[in-house]
Amino acid sequence: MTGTVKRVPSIWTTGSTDILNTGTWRTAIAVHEHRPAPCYGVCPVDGDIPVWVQQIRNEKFKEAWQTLVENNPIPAAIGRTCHRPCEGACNRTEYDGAVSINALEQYVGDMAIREGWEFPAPSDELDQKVAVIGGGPAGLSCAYQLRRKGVQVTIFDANPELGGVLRYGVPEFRLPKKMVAAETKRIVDLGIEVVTGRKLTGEDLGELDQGYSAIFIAFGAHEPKRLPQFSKDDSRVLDGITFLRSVRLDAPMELGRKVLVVGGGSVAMDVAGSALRLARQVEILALEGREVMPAPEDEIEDVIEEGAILNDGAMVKAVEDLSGTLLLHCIKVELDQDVPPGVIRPIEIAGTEFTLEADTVILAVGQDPELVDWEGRVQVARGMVEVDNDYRTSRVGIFAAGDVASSERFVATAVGDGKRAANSIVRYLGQKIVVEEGFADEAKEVAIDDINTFYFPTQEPGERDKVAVEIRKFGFDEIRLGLTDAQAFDQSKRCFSCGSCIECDNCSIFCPDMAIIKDSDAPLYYKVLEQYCKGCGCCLEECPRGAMGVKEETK
Amino acid sequence: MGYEINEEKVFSSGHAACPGCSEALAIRFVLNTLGRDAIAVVPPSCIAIISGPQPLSSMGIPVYQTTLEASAASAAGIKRALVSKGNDHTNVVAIAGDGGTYDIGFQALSAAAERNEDIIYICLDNEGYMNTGSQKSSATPSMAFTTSTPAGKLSPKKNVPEIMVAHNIPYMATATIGYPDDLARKVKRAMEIKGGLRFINILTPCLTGWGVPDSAGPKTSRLAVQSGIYPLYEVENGEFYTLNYGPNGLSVADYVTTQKRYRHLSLENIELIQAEVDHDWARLQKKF
Amino acid sequence: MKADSNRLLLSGNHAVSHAVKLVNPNVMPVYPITPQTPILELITEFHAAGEMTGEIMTMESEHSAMAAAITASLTGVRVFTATASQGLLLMHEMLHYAAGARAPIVMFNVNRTLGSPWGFWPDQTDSLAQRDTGWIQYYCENGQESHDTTLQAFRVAEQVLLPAMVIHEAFYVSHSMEAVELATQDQVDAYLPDFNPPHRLDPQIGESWGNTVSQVMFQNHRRDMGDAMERVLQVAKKADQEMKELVGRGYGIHEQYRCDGAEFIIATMGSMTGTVRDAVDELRADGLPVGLFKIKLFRPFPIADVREILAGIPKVMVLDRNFAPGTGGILYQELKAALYGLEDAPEIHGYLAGVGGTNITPAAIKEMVQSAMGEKPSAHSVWKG
Amino acid sequence: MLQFIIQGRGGQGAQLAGKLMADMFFQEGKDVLVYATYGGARRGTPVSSSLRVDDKPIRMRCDIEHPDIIVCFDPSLLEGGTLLKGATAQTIVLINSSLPAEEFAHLGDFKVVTIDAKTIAKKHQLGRIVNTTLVGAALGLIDYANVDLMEKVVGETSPVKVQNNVAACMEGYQVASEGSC
Repeated sequence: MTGTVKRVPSIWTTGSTDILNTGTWRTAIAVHEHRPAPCYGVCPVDGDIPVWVQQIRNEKFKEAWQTLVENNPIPAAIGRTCHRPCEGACNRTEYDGAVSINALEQYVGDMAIREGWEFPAPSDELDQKVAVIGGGPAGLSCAYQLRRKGVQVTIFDANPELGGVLRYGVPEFRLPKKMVAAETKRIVDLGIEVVTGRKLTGEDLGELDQGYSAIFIAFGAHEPKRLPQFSKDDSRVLDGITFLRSVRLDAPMELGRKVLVVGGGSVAMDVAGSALRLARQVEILALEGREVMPAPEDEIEDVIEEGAILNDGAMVKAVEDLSGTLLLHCIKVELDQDVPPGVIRPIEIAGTEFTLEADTVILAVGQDPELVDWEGRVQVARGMVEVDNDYRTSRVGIFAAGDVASSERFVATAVGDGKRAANSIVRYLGQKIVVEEGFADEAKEVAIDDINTFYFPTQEPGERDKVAVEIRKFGFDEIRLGLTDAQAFDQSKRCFSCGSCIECDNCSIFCPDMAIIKDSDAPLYYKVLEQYCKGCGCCLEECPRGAMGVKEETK
Repeated sequence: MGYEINEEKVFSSGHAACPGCSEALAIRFVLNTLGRDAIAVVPPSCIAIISGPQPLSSMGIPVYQTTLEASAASAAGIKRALVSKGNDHTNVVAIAGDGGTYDIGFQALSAAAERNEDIIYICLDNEGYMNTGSQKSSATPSMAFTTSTPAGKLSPKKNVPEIMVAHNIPYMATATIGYPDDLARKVKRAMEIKGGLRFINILTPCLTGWGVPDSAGPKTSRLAVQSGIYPLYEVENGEFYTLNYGPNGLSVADYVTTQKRYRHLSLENIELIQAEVDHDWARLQKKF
Repeated sequence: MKADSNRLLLSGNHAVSHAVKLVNPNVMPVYPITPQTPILELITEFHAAGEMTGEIMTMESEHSAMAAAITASLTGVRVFTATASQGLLLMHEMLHYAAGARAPIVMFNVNRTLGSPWGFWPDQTDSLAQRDTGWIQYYCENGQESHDTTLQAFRVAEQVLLPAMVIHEAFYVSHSMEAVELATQDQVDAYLPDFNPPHRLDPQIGESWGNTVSQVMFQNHRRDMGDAMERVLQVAKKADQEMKELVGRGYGIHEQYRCDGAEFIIATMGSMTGTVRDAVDELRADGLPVGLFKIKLFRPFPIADVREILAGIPKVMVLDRNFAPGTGGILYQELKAALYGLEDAPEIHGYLAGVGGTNITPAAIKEMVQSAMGEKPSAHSVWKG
Repeated sequence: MLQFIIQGRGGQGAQLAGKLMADMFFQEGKDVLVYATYGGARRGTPVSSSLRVDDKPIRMRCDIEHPDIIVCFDPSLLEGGTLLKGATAQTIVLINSSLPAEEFAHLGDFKVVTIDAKTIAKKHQLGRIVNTTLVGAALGLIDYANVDLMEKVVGETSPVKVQNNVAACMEGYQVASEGSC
């Protein structure tokens, strides 16, 4: 019993465990990640949808618009006309119904028009000039992307006004002209030279070569496909896009009492919808069954609501002229599943023959580009200008995209192609382009299993309200009302924000080691304290939206 | 989006809990809600280890480590001493495991409740003696495997929350880590209600003892709630019941199949547990 | 029942209650057990009458009483509790804890037989079985000594930060009424300064107690406890001396009664001491050189003093009112161990006298002395009485 | 030293009698030590009080082997019990009984005195509470001198019927000191 006598017992605590390095226990560390959402993966314009939807949720509408127009300068138009692959891919689809992304896009696009938001002028002015042939979705998109990087752009268009299919194809009840006008004007206002009413052909190339460093061909596809069963010269047989154009120009073509629309795509539905407003009776004959018709389901639904009769999974075998009306001999078909992609091969089902009678038949079975003048100047294949992955044609300095170069005939696809072609052109022009940050190649798309659905109670999906069918049938006013503010907010809240941190703090709250702290300087809002992180993965598991990953550590 | 939790940084990093430990999470929410004007008592348990190796403490407030059976009495002793010194503001909290609460510490707890000692008693319920390597406690549920019930426990879990309610204490609540805002709110509520024993039973899945991944603590605790096994509710003065989160359609099977401690169960076993859970829930529901 | 204001006819237990009232501890966890109960009853009466202001905690067990006592003490306040027999045994775990926590609790224990079987009688085995718990132990002879020693215990415990147990026996002391001179409030206030330990459970300080320690830390802590226990010998002597100066009564940590020229010393502790005094007087009257060595402070055991006092004494007879099966009388064993290796160590007779409360009269003690004088001691305890 | 053993049955007030007498001697300035059996005592079972009185400090902590006076509240206690175990020829045995002392001669060689305390207590409306009467009688037997103090202490100690108790005590004292027992 010797040693120093301690008046005070030795074992009261003297400090905190926070000096200890418990992070040494781990084998892997959680990291915050911005991961691609499935909607992004399928978006024709590569839009990082969760980002702008979150901006809506945060009521930062202008920021949402700015995010949108990074990739798509015409959200009011695309917000009405997109074929919406995003909603098909949405992780919420299987859970309780997809987020109405398209309606949200429209909401922001309409707001931008209403508020008069403008694009900022390019920060640099470059010397190079680019000629854009065609002022439709692809041309507008490309021109916009080039111009905002400072390139000098001239758009040539055969029509009196810009907009292409948006202006002359899509009917008013889907896309009011004033929206197209507003959005095209905003693009032009960036300082783009516009030459309308001039249809450029291959012969003009020499002239263009003189004045422009590069040429972008995007004049679309306007040559209607025909069906051999129908006579070319029969005035009772119309083509869809010509019909739609006439309606758009307020000089609709004459229709009989009974109209039969042939086709199963968006154009066919637009034709049917327009015809319904002009004729007594409209029937549709589509080769595909309803489930696989190329037209979006809601567009089909619209026309059926309005009184069109759909004959799906059937084709015309022969046409009989009943002096006045046409009698179509039809048969039910199945589509051969055993064909290469892009090929459609119907198989007739014996004994299912039937007939349809029509005063007017409108064929809406697709269009081809008019390339007669271009063949020999640029390589043409399968009826389209041939381009490589960078939208380069066979001739140096000439690029092409949109319907003229693609079989994917969606307006949104054209906008995306236009954007990507612009990037390619800028590279060609030797400019260092600032391409928006994409995702690393190894970034794994967020799947539903990565979503912690606990944090997302099921909700009714919700969509744009529609004008009552009794009313809308009698005019060309827009069928779908845009989302109200409340609807838009509710809808934005439904977004899982797959792969995008929204600073919910869950990672920090659920860390038993308090190893995740909020840090406004960190690129993804949080800092993981390596001294303490034991690598348990609670943050990852409790991240509602798959915005975290694991980094293996070797020691 | 996000939880509304007002945390004061009281619980420190660098503690010795297993990666992902549910108890550490619970302690975080408890201490960080209580704030610095508090004194804690902990009995031998994982909590005692988590609170730190001498001479360091993770808990930020004075902690006294008592014996396994004495938490409530020890906490009461502190509170009374503070009162004798004229201190009526410092919160005294006992933080014990289920072994130290449901089993060996129950006598002291029941007596402290009877005396209505002005303390907060937190039971971190991981349904067994997990610090000693997973043995059965009276909080272990029916048929669960522990190293002392290798064939599965033959009796149901003791219903200590309801026993505490029967003491007519001012506040009893069940909580769990998967609902941290609810948990923090209940601690806050317990603080507001002064002048008697306030008891909060916090389900804290033991990752090792239950056989779930390190990241699954919060999720497992939510499954317990959603399957009706562990409803979250609170009772004031022994009679006013409020349901916070009850079953939402998940079944016992959804819960047990994620845990290794139940992997020996047959379908019939699961049905028996389901019947027990349904019965208990029906009985509890009448009280709301 | 007053002769004068401070001299009362009191039971030994009530003499203790009066001492506690004068100390007015902050916290008093209590639990009844015969024959301790009158201590707590009178304290609660004082409290109900407003004469004491601390917190009374009516616990559900002695174990919880001690649990509460420890934590209360660690907040830096005075704590008192009392128990007996089985109650003390139920506390056993917490006794170690209290000492380990360096909590200067003062507890009164009334010695009573341990079950099984059931009995109510004086027997020191209960407290002696706690001799290794790290508590200071005082054994008292009568109510007056219990009253005064209770006061001393607070002073000593707080100076060394170890808990102190003051002990008297059932029945002969606990329930015997006799004259007790109470200390005055002024005396007690002067004797017990404010207790303000620098380390305590206090959010303002933030220190914790009781975390897991390494082997070396544990050893150091035990060594510190040992050092503190060692200091008790001097601190207790001083506290006793100071009390003597202040109130005129002192006991020492041990006492030699008529040991001058003694060739035969009777060693004992507790209530037996009084009876031995009469026997010694009678033996001396008979011309026999017999003295009494009373052990009052049993923990720490005053080994050095024992060796000094008993060196050269031919015979020592130890009377143990306690029994440890397998070794016998506990004081006997302790004394033998203390004297081991002493060159002129006495022969030691160990008698188990009064175990279970059997009656040991002066006459019986005289007989034992006479028989011990004529025979060689056995190596074991011998049953008497 | 004067040693008393007072025995009654639980509820008869034998323990209080011991304390009462102790207090009286204490207030006189004597040294006293009194204790009672305890623990298992229930109403009806024998309980006793042991009292030592001396002019010098009492140190002994053991049972009274040879009492000077035994106060027996009830003759039934004499049968088969240990009450008379330590009685000697000098021991006065005071028995509460309406029978004459000779009836108890067979118990042994000591001084038996009887008093009909039951009748006295009844007379003073004390029912079966005989302890104050017996205290008076015991003190009368030893010619206790301080009668005023006896009155005072009995008066102070009696929980109820103070005057009745004082009167009964005085009567007991009277009867005993006059040798009429």
